[in-house]
Amino acid sequence: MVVEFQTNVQAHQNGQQEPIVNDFALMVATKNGSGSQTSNEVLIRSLFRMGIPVSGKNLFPSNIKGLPTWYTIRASKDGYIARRATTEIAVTMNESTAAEDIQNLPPGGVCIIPQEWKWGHSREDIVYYEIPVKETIAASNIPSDFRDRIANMVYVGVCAQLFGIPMDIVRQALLDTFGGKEKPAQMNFGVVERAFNWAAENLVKSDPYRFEPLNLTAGKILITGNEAAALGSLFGGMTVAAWYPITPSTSVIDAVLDYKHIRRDPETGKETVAVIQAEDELAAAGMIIGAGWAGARAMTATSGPGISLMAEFAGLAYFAEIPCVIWDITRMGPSTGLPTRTSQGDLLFIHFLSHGDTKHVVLLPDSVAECFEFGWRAFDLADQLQTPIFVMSDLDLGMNLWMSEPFTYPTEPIKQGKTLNKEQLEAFIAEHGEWYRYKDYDGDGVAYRTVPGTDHPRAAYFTRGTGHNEKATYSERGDDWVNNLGRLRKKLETARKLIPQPVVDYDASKPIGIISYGSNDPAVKEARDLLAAEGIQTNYLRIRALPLTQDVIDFALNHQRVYVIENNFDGQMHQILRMEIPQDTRHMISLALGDTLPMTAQWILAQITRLEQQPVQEK
Amino acid sequence: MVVEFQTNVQAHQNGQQEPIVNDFALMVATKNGSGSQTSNEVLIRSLFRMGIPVSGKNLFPSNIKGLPTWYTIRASKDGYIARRATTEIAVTMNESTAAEDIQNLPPGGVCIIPQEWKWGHSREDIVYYEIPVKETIAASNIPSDFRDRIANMVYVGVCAQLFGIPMDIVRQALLDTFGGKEKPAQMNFGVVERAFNWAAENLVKSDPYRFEPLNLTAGKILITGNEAAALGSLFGGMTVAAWYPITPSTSVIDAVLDYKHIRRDPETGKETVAVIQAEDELAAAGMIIGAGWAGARAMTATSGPGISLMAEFAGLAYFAEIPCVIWDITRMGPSTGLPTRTSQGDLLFIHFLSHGDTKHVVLLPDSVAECFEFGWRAFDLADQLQTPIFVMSDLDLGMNLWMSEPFTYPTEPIKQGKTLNKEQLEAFIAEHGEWYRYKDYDGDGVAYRTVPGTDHPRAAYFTRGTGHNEKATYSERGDDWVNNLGRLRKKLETARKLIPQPVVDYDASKPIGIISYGSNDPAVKEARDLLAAEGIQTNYLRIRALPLTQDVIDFALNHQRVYVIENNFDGQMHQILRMEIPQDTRHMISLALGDTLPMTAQWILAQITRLEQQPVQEK
Amino acid sequence: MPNALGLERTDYKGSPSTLCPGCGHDSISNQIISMAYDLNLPMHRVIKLSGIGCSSKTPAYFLGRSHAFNAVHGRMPSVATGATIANNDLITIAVSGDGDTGSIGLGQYKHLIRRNVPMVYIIENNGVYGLTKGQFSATADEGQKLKYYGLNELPALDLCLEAIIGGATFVARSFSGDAKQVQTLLKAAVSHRGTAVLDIISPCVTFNNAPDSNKSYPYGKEHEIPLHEYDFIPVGYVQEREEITADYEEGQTIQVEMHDGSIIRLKKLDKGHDPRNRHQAITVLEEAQRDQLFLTGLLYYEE
Amino acid sequence: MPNALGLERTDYKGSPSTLCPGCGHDSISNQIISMAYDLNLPMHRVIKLSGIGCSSKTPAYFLGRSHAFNAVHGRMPSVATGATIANNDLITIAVSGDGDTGSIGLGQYKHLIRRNVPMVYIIENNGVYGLTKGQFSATADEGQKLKYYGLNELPALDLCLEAIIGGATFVARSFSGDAKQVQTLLKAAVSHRGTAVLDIISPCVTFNNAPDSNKSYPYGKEHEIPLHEYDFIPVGYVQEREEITADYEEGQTIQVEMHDGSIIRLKKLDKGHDPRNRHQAITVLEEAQRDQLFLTGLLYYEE
Ligand SMILES: Cc1ncc(C[n+]2csc(CCOP(=O)(O)OP(=O)(O)O)c2C)c(N)n1
Ligand SMILES: Cc1ncc(C[n+]2csc(CCOP(=O)(O)OP(=O)(O)O)c2C)c(N)n1
Ligand code: SF4
Ligand code: SF4
Ligand SMILES: [Mg+2]
Ligand SMILES: [Mg+2]
Repeated sequence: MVVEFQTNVQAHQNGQQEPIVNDFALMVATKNGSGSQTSNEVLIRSLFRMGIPVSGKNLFPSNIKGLPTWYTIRASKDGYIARRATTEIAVTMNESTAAEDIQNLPPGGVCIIPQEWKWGHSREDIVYYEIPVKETIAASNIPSDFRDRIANMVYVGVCAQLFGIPMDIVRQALLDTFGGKEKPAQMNFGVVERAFNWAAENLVKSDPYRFEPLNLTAGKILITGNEAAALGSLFGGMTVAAWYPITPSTSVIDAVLDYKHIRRDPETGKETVAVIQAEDELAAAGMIIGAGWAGARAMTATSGPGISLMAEFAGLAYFAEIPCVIWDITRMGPSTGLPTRTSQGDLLFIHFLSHGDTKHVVLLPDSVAECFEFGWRAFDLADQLQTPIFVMSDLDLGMNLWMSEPFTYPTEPIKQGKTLNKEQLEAFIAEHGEWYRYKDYDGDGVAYRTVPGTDHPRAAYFTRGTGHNEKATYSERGDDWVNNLGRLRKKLETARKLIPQPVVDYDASKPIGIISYGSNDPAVKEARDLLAAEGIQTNYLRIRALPLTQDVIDFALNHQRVYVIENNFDGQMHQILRMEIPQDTRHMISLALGDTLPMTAQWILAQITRLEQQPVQEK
Repeated sequence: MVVEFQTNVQAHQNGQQEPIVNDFALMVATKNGSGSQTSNEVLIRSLFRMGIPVSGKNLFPSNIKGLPTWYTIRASKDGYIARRATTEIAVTMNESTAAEDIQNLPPGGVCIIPQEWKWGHSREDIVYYEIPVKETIAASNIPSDFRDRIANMVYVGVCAQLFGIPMDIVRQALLDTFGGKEKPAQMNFGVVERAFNWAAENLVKSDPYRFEPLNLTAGKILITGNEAAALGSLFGGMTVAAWYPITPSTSVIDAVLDYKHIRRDPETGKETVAVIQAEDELAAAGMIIGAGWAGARAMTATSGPGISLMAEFAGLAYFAEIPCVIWDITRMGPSTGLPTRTSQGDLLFIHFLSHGDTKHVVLLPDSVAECFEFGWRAFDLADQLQTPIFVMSDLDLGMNLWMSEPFTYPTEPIKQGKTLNKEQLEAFIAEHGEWYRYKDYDGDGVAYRTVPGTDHPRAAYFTRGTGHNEKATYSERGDDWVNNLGRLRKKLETARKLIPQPVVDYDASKPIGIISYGSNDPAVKEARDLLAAEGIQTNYLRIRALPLTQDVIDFALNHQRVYVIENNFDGQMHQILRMEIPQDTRHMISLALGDTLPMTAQWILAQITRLEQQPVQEK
Repeated sequence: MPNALGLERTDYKGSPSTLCPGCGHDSISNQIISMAYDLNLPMHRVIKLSGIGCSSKTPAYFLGRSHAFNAVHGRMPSVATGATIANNDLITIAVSGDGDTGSIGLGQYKHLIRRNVPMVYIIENNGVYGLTKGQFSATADEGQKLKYYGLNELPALDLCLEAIIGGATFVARSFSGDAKQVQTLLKAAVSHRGTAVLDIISPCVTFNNAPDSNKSYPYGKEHEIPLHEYDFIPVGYVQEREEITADYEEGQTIQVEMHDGSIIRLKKLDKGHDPRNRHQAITVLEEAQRDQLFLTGLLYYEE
Repeated sequence: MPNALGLERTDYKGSPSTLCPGCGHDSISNQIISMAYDLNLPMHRVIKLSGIGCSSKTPAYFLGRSHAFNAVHGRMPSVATGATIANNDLITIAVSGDGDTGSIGLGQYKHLIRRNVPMVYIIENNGVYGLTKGQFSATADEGQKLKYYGLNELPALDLCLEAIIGGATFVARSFSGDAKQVQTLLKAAVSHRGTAVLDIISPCVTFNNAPDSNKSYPYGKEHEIPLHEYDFIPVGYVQEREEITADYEEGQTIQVEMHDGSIIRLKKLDKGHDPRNRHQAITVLEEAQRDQLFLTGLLYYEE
């Protein structure tokens, strides 16, 4: 952090106001239920329209109205979109947290606060702007019902004036936000403009922060990971989604409901996607397993507690070899934990989910683009491997707005895997003189399946979670059991080849490696630049799926020192790496944050510089 | 195996019949539902009464009547009680498996088979005795209703004659088996005696196998692990048991029902132990958590599928810090798997049970004696650590009869842990000026709790699975979260000190170490003798609980080669060891059986000799 | 004689049963076979789903050419829901037990019914957990005694009443030994468009053994007495039994003796009962509950 | 004025509520406070248990000196069962929601009732999942529409009817805004020896918002029209609301307008109803279901 704020601090200290342009963060503190999300979205969309790389983080409570909420908007001319621990500007609209919010401002920071609070200027080293929220609303003649819900537009106008967002841009952003609806956009804009003008007349700009147009967002989109996941699933041919509401996964299914019309049957115009709200997560899991068994592409989305409830069914799908897709939008656990805080804490549990010898494939998207890609790819993998595929996203990736290149739609045709229709079954039997459901004909551990409805006298087989032989008949014979588990292990080896391979940036000359995964990516990338600036050169491998592949292990071994960066408390990926690497791994250090917030470059920077200075020992 | 049967084989080959005394195994093949378990128990109890170390393994199907069942009885003058892969004597009472049963006999083996089948003598190298089962029953005049259920007594009589079990001993054993009831014992004995005499007159003993009285069982008891667990729990002061039936754990609760009278209130004579049959395992877990929270010592017993269903509640108990005890009598999984076959396959899953950052204490009893000891100790640990304690036994240990020294009853008073009653709370507040439920006053990560009903205005606190601070109030603050999880980690360190420490047999001169746990112990011990005979000296460490302690890690590092022996498919303890050992562990080799049957010394012997011959590489 | 699809009745069989001789469940499997044969069901369009239990094993014993899914204990309704919704061309036959449906599965059972997903849902109801050797299930009669588990002090759940209250559109009860009635109801159920609940009393010949049951039959008791003092049952011993059958008329009430001498009373609904009247269905079931008898027949349906 | 234990009513309070202003749940918490104060309940002997949901948060808002356990979603009944059985000296107050009890928790709810474990079991029933922002629960009215989740095509579960059929020994229904009635019923429930079910209709002022609900109130609709075209709701915006109250006589039927203009109809049972008559209780509940109104009062109990 020191590193990063020197400039501002100096700027402030020697009184000279050399401007800070498109490289600072603004935080809005409100109470939830006040609808501030809309105002914040307008601000984000405005900057996005100005061509400034931007990212937003919504820190909201597990509650419906009245508890503290913080929304951080970061503008970065360098295109950094990770969370930043410190924000230079605080719009404090929540009296109960104002004191602490102001305390957290760095020297040279800015505080925008309602006049009516008559808040004392407790700090010398920051700039205060007091704004007339109530007045402005009262003045703008809008129906009383709407005054309350529109109040937050005041700070939008003030910020626009202070930091330089053109009014026409805000107008556009308002229309974006209200889906083109003129009337509400108009009503809100009225308030924004009034505040904008008030600020022009009454405020003396005395801070260095400025937004200026760039063209770095052209052609890009702003979307949440959960929407991307839903779209990806629909493009992947999903026809059944079963779910039970749980934060932060609910918006995945909300998006499926919003977009499922794109899958209407062109001829009949009939819906082809069934969305079932189950009575709980056990039922949701059972439903997608039933659907997957019957030949549909079926998905559920949940979070930690739901994953725990799906444990028994996960084992059934694994052992009976039924394709289906389970999204875990992780939140902070154990137990109910913090439903509105982010974490990567389910990794280890998912990988080994269910009793007995089980090991699952887990995909780890790092961005909204990968949420989309893994959305459809997961179904291909599920069919190719005839097993449940888990996709672990998280609250930060899933619920926040992210800037992204437009999604590249699947070009390859859907991969059905080894599913035999009537004719194929006929041909198969002709060739092999037999067809046994669980026999490994190809030596890859994946057998051939049929689905119900296949009009062939020999198509049927008996699916069960109990011990079975190649012919899918019940067997208590030890040799049958061992043979079957041996094949499942082989299948896992096949999985290592099919799953998304790690993304590696490697240069033999660099002695330090960073391993990470998922939504940590932006923070890691930014941290690498900061480290480089400090003279610490690093390689980087991003794991995109479990089970681990050889490349990961080689990378871990080919460095003097490796930092495994993740956002849980126990360093779960670090533990999995240890499991899979028999060699000495004392040089592989776990950097596990797990402080309920998204990963930051500053934290990584601080950790690694510290550890690189002192002689390394086991953490 | 080679090793072991040479003697018999030679004996047979050079035709000379040097007797084999008290060192062979007998297998009875029947259909389940025929009641043969009683006859087999009579045989075992007879040998036990003769003073011969004996062990029995019941291999039964997941079915009620008509499917193959095998019961093996091993007599060992050297006191080996592990399962033996091969049995010299086969009593084949199940026509559908007879062919295979006979095939599996070693050269020099014995086959006892019903006359009426007119079974051909397919093998030259074994001895056949054909016995008149139907006739014998018909001849002995007993009511028709009883003929069928008594038929199996015929082979008891024949075996007694052939291998030398005195009739008065059988009589006693019958009384033991029928709990002293004269009439049924009498009726059965009639048949046994008749068969005994028939064999004397009609069979020519032409095999070398003999039982002869010893005095190696004096003062010992015969009991199953599940009964021992129930007794231990009752001695541990359990007052609430909630359960849902599932093989092979059902007999734990059956035994609680049988023995709970020993806990009747001496004054009132009232029952003090409540046993609730829940509607499923989720409910069973919820009930013991509620009971533990309210101050009772509460336990449930289940198996794999039940553990999966308890995942969410396990996380709640862990995070809300509620003492309770969960027995997992493991069976073969994944999924429903093989409910009547043994395995140690739940280890990894239990250790990390539930989403988020969780890690549980798991006790690993190796014998009926430890089932009893851990039965009560688990409650002390649960109270001392305020966390759920898992005890992982298995089908083999739980459901088979084991010979054991009489149990040593807990001498220390019950350890309540840091539970404050009214007076103690008063004193505590007097001393500290406060009492916060989740504050770490002692630096061991364990806080002080109160239970409902404590008549003190400040005794109450709010228990939740959501994020909380030291005062047990809801908190979404990152620092509160990190602080709390940090304490839970510290608690785990405290656990390492309190849990049962490993049993080690170490001699610095030996380059090879064996690590194992649970019911593998008898096989490992026998294997070490066999290995020693082969000139392979080994050290042995038996893990008795998770999390792992430093001793285990040191042991693993202090050998040229370490074999981790366990009865699951994936080598789960080996994986856990890897996780906890950062150093090079390529010398630590996983020997994971997982073939649905109990561990044998022969398998260990074969694996280790093979690996010690060839240059070792990663398995 | 081949049916319209040119299939013999034997073509509709499955693999040989491994249940106890005389188990009521096997009789039900036989009726499913006959129903499918009579109705010319195309087996490739039929799916068979079940939970875990002796009853749930039975899909292996009928319609060998249909896909089957033996899922997990008590949660089959969700699996059946998913499969049926995935391909609405399928004919779904779900088989469960009273433990599977009434104890662990009660929640899923009720929600399945609420969704009214089209399928035949058969409960093979014996009041005990057969496969785990005879614990009480949620449908065990209050006051019943079992050799090992003693007295049941909890009221029995009536799964038909539960279904009707929960919004079921087809609810019937029968007795496994009443081939004719089971047949008829199965055929009606298959043609119903919605969840068709069939609660079939199906005695467990092995574990429903209550020699001193408070409902036991005088004669039964007496003729046991002489041998009583000898009486012993070897561990795990299961006696060979004859299937219990019952053939009786509409409106008639009969007493059926169980193998342990205890009895149950069955009353067959007659023309007087209008199955489209929800209120009447509820009322007669309540009365039957009070009179400790089982009403058999089509209790309720809604087009 | 201190009660017999020398405690003021304020001593029976908990921490301040964090629910939406006007939420029916808060009214219920207030009645629990008054009840405990009036009956001189010793707080150290009271335990409060709940699942997960807005409703399940409320134990934090009353009886601050009693031990409380906010367990997991839908499985609180088992936790309450264990705690109550562990120490039968305790007075158990269980609070749940319609999703917590009727959706995920239906199985445990029914089995709790079957065991008749002594406790007051309160369902704060708003027909939606409040805490997860307004999905339909299993008690949502058939045909109801919600802004986001559209039309509910499934029949509503009647948790009182479910309780009675399941063997409950005390079943009552009320409305959160009817302080007097909630009071009376709470007091009766606490003194009942067995599971006392209180299903309290408790409107969600935030998510039970169906401007075009098919049950909506003419007047309500009209006076909305003028602003309709402007109408917008910022993401996550929650309007300040007044608590909805209802004071009416036995036998009377009233219409209560919800904040979104839709209405519900309440009918208060009168002397004519004999709560010891199980059959009558079932019948009146069925009729009420047909007439789309909620019967309030003590529906059924059994000494
Ligand atoms: C999760 C889980 N818990 C427990 C079991 C053990 N189990 C198998 S079948 C069964 C009860 C079966 O009873 P029911 O459904 O009535 O079938 P029945 O055998 O009586 O026909 C139980 C408890 C299991 N298989 N899975
Ligand atoms: C296992 C699990 N699944 C889902 C959730 C998410 N969740 C929290 S509360 C809730 C519904 C609450 O609805 P209700 O019980 O009616 O309470 P209300 O908020 O309406 O008062 C859900 C689905 C959870 N906490 N746990
Ligand atoms: S145990 Fe009972 S239910 Fe199971 S097969 Fe035997 S008779 Fe049937
Ligand atoms: S969302 Fe609804 S139920 Fe939750 S607190 Fe607000 S009004 Fe009450
Ligand atoms: Mg049953
Ligand atoms: Mg609700």
